[in-house]
Amino acid sequence: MITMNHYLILSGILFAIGLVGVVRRKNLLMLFFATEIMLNAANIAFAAVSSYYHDLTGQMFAFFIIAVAASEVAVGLGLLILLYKKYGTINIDDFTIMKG
Amino acid sequence: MLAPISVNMASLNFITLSPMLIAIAGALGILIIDLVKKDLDKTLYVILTILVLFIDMGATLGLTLNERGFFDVVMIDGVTILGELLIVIASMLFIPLALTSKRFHEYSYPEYFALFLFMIAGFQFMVASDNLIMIFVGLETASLALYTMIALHNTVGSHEAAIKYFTMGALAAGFFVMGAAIIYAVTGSVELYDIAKVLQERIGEPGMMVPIIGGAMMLMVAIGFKVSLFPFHTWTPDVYEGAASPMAGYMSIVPKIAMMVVAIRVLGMYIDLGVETVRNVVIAMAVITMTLSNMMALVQNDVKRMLAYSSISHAGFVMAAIALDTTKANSSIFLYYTLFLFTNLGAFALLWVSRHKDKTHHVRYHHPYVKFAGMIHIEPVAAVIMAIFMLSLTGVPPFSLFWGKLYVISATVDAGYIWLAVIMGLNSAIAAYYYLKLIVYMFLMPAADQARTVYNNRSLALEIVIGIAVFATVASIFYVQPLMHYITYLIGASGY
Amino acid sequence: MEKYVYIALFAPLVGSLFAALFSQRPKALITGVVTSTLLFVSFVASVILLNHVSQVGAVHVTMMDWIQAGDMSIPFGFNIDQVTAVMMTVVTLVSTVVHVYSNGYMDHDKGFNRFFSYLSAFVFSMMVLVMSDNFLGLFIGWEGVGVCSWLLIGFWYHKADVTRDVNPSISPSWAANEAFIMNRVADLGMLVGIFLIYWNIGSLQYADVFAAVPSMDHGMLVTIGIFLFIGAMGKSAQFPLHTWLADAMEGPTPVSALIHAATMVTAGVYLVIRANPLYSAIPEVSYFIAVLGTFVAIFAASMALVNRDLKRIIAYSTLSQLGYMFAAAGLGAYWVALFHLAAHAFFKALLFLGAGNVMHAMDDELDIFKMGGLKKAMRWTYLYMGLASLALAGIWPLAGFFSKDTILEVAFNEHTYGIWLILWFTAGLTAFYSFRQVFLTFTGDERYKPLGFHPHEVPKYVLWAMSPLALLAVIFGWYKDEFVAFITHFLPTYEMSEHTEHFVVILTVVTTAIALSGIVFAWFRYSKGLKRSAKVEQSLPYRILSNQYYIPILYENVFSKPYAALSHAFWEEIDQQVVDATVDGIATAIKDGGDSSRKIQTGNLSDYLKLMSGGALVLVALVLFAAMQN
Amino acid sequence: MNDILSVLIFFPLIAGILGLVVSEKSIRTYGISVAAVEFILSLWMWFVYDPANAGMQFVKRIAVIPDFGISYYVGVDGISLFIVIMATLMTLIGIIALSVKKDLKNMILTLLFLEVAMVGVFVSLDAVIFYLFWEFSLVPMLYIIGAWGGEKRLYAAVKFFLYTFAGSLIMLVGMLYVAYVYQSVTGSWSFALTDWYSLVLPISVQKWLFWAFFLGFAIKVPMFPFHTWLPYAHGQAPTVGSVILAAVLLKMGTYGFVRFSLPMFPDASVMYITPVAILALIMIVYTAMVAYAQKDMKQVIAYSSVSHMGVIILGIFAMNAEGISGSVFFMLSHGIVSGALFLLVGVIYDRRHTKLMSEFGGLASVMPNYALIFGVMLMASVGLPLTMGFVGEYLSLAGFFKISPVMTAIGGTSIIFGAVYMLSLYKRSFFGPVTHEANKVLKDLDAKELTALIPLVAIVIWLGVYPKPVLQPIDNSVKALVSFMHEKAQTPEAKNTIVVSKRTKEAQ
Repeated sequence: MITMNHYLILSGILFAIGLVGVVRRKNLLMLFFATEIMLNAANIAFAAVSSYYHDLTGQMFAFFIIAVAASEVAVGLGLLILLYKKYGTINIDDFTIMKG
Repeated sequence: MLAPISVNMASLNFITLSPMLIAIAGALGILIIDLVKKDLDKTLYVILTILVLFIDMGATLGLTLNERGFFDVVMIDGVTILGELLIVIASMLFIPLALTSKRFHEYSYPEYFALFLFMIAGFQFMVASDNLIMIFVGLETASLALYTMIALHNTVGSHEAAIKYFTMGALAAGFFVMGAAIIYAVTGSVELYDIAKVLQERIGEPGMMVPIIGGAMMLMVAIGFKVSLFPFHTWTPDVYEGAASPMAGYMSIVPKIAMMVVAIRVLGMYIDLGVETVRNVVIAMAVITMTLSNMMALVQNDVKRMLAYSSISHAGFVMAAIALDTTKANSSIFLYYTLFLFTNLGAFALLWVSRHKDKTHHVRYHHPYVKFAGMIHIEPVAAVIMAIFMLSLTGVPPFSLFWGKLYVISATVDAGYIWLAVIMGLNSAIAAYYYLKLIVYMFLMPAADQARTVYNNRSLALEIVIGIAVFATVASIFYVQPLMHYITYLIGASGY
Repeated sequence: MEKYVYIALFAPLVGSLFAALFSQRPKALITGVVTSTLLFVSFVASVILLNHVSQVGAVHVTMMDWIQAGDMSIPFGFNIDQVTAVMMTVVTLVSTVVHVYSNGYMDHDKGFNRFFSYLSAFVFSMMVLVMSDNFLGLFIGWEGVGVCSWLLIGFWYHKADVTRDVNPSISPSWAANEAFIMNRVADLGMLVGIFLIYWNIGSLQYADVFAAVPSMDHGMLVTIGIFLFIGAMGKSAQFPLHTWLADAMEGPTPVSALIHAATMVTAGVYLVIRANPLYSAIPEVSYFIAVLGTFVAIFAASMALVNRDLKRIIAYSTLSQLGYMFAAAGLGAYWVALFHLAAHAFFKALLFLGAGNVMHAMDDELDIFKMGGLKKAMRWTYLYMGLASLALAGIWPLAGFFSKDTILEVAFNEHTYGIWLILWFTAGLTAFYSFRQVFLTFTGDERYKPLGFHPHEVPKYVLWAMSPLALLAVIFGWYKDEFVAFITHFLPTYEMSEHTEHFVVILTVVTTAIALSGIVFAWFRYSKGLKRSAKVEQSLPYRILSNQYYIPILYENVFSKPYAALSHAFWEEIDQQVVDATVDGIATAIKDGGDSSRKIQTGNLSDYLKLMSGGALVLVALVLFAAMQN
Repeated sequence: MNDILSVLIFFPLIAGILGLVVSEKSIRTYGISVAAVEFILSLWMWFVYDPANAGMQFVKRIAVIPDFGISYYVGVDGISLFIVIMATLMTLIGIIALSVKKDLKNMILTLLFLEVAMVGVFVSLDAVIFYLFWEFSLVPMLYIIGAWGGEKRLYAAVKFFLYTFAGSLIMLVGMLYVAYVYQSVTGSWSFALTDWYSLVLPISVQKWLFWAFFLGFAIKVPMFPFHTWLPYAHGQAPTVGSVILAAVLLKMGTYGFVRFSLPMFPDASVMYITPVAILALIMIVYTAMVAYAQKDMKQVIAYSSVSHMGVIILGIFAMNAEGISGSVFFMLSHGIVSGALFLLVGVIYDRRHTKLMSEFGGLASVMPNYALIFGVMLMASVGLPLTMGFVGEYLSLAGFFKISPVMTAIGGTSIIFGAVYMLSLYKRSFFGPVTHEANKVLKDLDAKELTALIPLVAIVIWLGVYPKPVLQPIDNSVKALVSFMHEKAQTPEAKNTIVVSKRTKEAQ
């Protein structure tokens, strides 16, 4: 029998994975994926909790997150393409002009 | 078996939404105009935007206190009105800066102005709701627009800035939703007033502290990111440097105000609940932020970057007030930001005026200190104005920000945090050094070469904006009283 | 009578200011004349007051308020009683003579006008000192004479510094500063005394203070007495604050005559006499004063024995005579002290002026070894100086005899035979060194010839100017009884005991005997001319004496040099290396903090993300930890 | 009539702003005439001032930020009256003696703005307004030092600004706390001093407030060990800068002690007499010795200021009318005398462009008038009776003698050490033969310099011989202050230490 805790734990794990990804990855694309994973971790949590409370708010939140995530990807990919076209790389180590 | 949904238009109470709606409508309008007729001049769009903002401001002023609307998601209280007003005013000062004599091509896209209005709508949603969903949506709308506008400046710097800001923003968003999720899990609600109620009951339960505070901290990360608190501030200097000066100035004010409002609501809730840990964390972060960024600002060679760090430290300064969570403290926040708005925007505008297409004085920086050397001999008026802004930022009376500091420190003292007040004082003293540095360069140093070209981006619009800023900075002593009165009234009325 | 008070007081000031008007101009005889006349006026006024005091009694006038703060209220008030009257007369008389004399002496000096301005200013300050009716008023004069002496010692300020062996008082300006600073040391003591008086009695008026003395705690009186006397020691150059007086001889000779012999240096004695109610209430302090005075008497005399400098010899004798005065005052015989003060003023001034004549004749040469046989050239000066020296030696019937003899009687009368013995012996020394000087200067072979000097007597009127002093040096003593009758209206009388009366003749004989023997010895030793023996001059005692017991060098090494060294240490080591360095250190520390913390800003996004996530984790962890606590 | 103070404050401000249109070549006349008018106005204020009335006069109070109790609140009493007059006088003298060629216009306008701040500080009775002027005075000074100073001017100027700024911010926290206490006691906000005086603070609060204010004032005075900015500021500043700085700006600190610390924290003030006095003694002795070690004339006088300020501090903490009146009078005399001395150093600097004593010697022979005036000021500075310097020094020491004879004796050494460094300065640069060729042709004081200096000499003599017209109003106000402190004091030791003069007792 899968209780809510399982879902929450899963979401926690996903969040952790996402976080690790954010920290480890140098490739912008991978970074975006990592952040998406974190958002989805939240989605799972929301969905689970909302069903536990029999309350739709959580699912609503989840939908909004999905929508936002989508638009984020849109903007993000836009930027990414721009960068790739201009500088031919999407490795974040190559964007370190401004420091100090 | 869902119950049929019947929405009563009256209960929607669209009037509460009017500011955002106006902004959105304006944005759409601009896009349509662009569809209808191509290659219109930016001046048209600028003026249109200003007009829209005027209407927006009218609508904001028309709002009635303590109302809810739109499925009770939108909440109009004093903080909301103040937040929206500040956002609009700042925007109105910002947008004329597009009318430069030099051609910067981001302003030639009508989309730029549309995005701008969307962003304003987003921020207004943020401040106008106590619903985590709404806050989140507003935040993201605004941010996404902002990223794009930064990128539109279309220099190497701006691209790098955009990507940095974007990625970290995404991460912050992740933390925000996760925090929201935890809170939701604990309380089964995303409405702050509900959450407060539930927490009130459950706070005593064993082991309940962990999720409560955990959630709070997750949100804290998101807030910290937007208002740039250590250690989430790292993007700020880079993004400011990369973005166009007016945009940098704008970013140092509007997003922060919006997020401050959210912080007042969210953190205020926790502090009211007596969760001292949250307060202590906020104070700790505030202190570290202002001290550290002050120290970093000391060693900058670029005025713009210095101002970036300085605005970080100002944010920390104000953040400390949030932790106090007294009416006076909350009022002082808005007073401070109102005064800070004019001074800081003025300073950045002045940098904008002195912007070169090519980096004449430094391989990387647009505004190194040396560029301003001996300005008193070349552009005395501009030098004096800049000096006034710097002195105001330092907190030298009678210039505007002195009164802000006075109120914030006074609020801190009243709340019994003498040591914090002392730290604030010492920090202002440290800060004095780097503001002074610019004055020293401008007044006490021999003139730099090609100094003639310092002012090549001037235009009437810019001069007007700067003029307004100067007036607001110098004449502050005369309007602080009514302003403070109004702010205190609004804050008090909505019980913060 | 008031107007005479003001005339006596302000005439010198007017003269000084008048002369000051010409200070930038070349020599104008008018200044000398006017100042001298005004001083004579002042002298006449003083005499009138003296007479009035003797007939009617003391005069008291209050001119105006000076300082009023809190309960302190100090007026410019003047009180002319017997002591004051005597002092005024002496001061104005000697000053008048010196002024007239200076007209001749300073004839060729380009600072002629300036000189008279200073000199009259000095007289004014001296008058304030003696006339004031309260301690702070006295302090005004006290400081005033100090400044004037600073100005006058350093009158030839343009001379450069030289080493000690060339000129023991390094340069006029150096000597002036030494005098001023040393006096300041004493003045601090005086000031403390004044504070003590104020806070214990609540007033600085002599009348109130001395009225309060009987009712006061004895310990406090002692403290006050000591501190006031410290002040007196400075002005009267008592050991250990004596070195400045000899160096002060750098000033023009009339100045030495007036300030450093007749008037200023006796201010200390005046103070003790003035405060006699206080000092007679504290015998232990008085006894100390007497002992110190006795010591200084012989101490200074001993230095005079071997010195070769005409003026310094006289300076040391002044010192020694001041010792006598303090001894008398300390033993409670205040009028005797005052009597000797007056007598000494006359013959010592005369002596100095005579020395001035000699200097003039010898082109400012002061070494008596280079003189000799001057009596042919300058008969009158010889006479004057002989007289003065006889008076100084205390030979009947000259003034010195009466005054000094009485002091010895007093010493005997007090059963302080030690003091008596020393003073008695010193009388002999005095006689010896003063006649050693006289003979070396005026008799014997003419050692100046080979050195190419052409001595000549000074103008007649200068000699006439000196004559009053000569006269007084002779006759002043004859009026001892009148003086006593007059002064004891104010000062306590001093009666010799039966036992002393019985011995008085013997005492006189003994004293005169040693004085005469001193003269005779000097005659045999020096009248035939200078016989120097290297053996003597190499002997340790001789060298000690000729180097003033090495005290100036000692002071230089114990005070001046360490002070300078310490000052530099404070400045370079502490002020710059510690205090200021700390301030700058804090600043740099903050700056370095900035430099190191800006490293956070690597510019690399992934580092930022690491920091951000790390921060988040820290927050959560820290907070969970905090949550666990409660 | 009550607006005289407002006129005094705002006249130079307006004149300064209008001055922008005056042309460069006639600006000096403009500056002189404005300063003269201001000075005459202040004299007129003295004329109409009622010396018998010890309280505040010409009081004017206009609410500026009523919600926060901030009001434009000005007034003078005997303590501040003469400092104001001195401020206007020294500004006038400074402008007359002005010898800068570069940017003369900026200099004069800056001086006028500085005058606004100076007058404002001493007449404002509202803490915030006081603080406003206090802080604002830094800006023109920064500019004067930084723009017309010597080679290390930037360092000196910034150090001066930051050091003072840091100190005063701590003071600001203290002020805000007092206001908060006032609010929690009376329920309404107020920064008015007269309201604050009525506040009886608990000892524990007084303690830390005392130090908070102390820091602000001590740095300004400047007290050891916060004095190191002063030598730089003086060493680098142009003549007029040093004159104003020494004459007026330093007095802000000591004035602050009298105006704030004593009446507001009587118990704490009494409690901390010893530590403060020890600092003062260090100032007196230590800095006097440092002054002796200097090679630069100006530095000698700069350090001598610190040493003299030590005596002033002693006088203030004497807690009796004698001492405090004395110290206030000493503020004036030190202002006049050190101002004059800086002017004099400026004179020689204009001629030879060096201030090193080793460069001079025998000046008395070539510049007799100069030597004469310098001598007078020197004597005043070493506290010679019948000069202005003596009265203040004597009274301050006499007052503190009541507290501690021993400390006073140590402090009294200032009359010795003062003589030491001043006379050695005079000897080294004025006496002896004229060694340096360039000095043989130096010309004596010219008309401009004489017009600047002679009034000061006159004042020094006049107030030395007859200080009553000035001392009496001061004394009246001080007596009132002391008896007020006495009533307000809570601890017995404070009651005993604060001595009300007999005359006051009789009056009551």
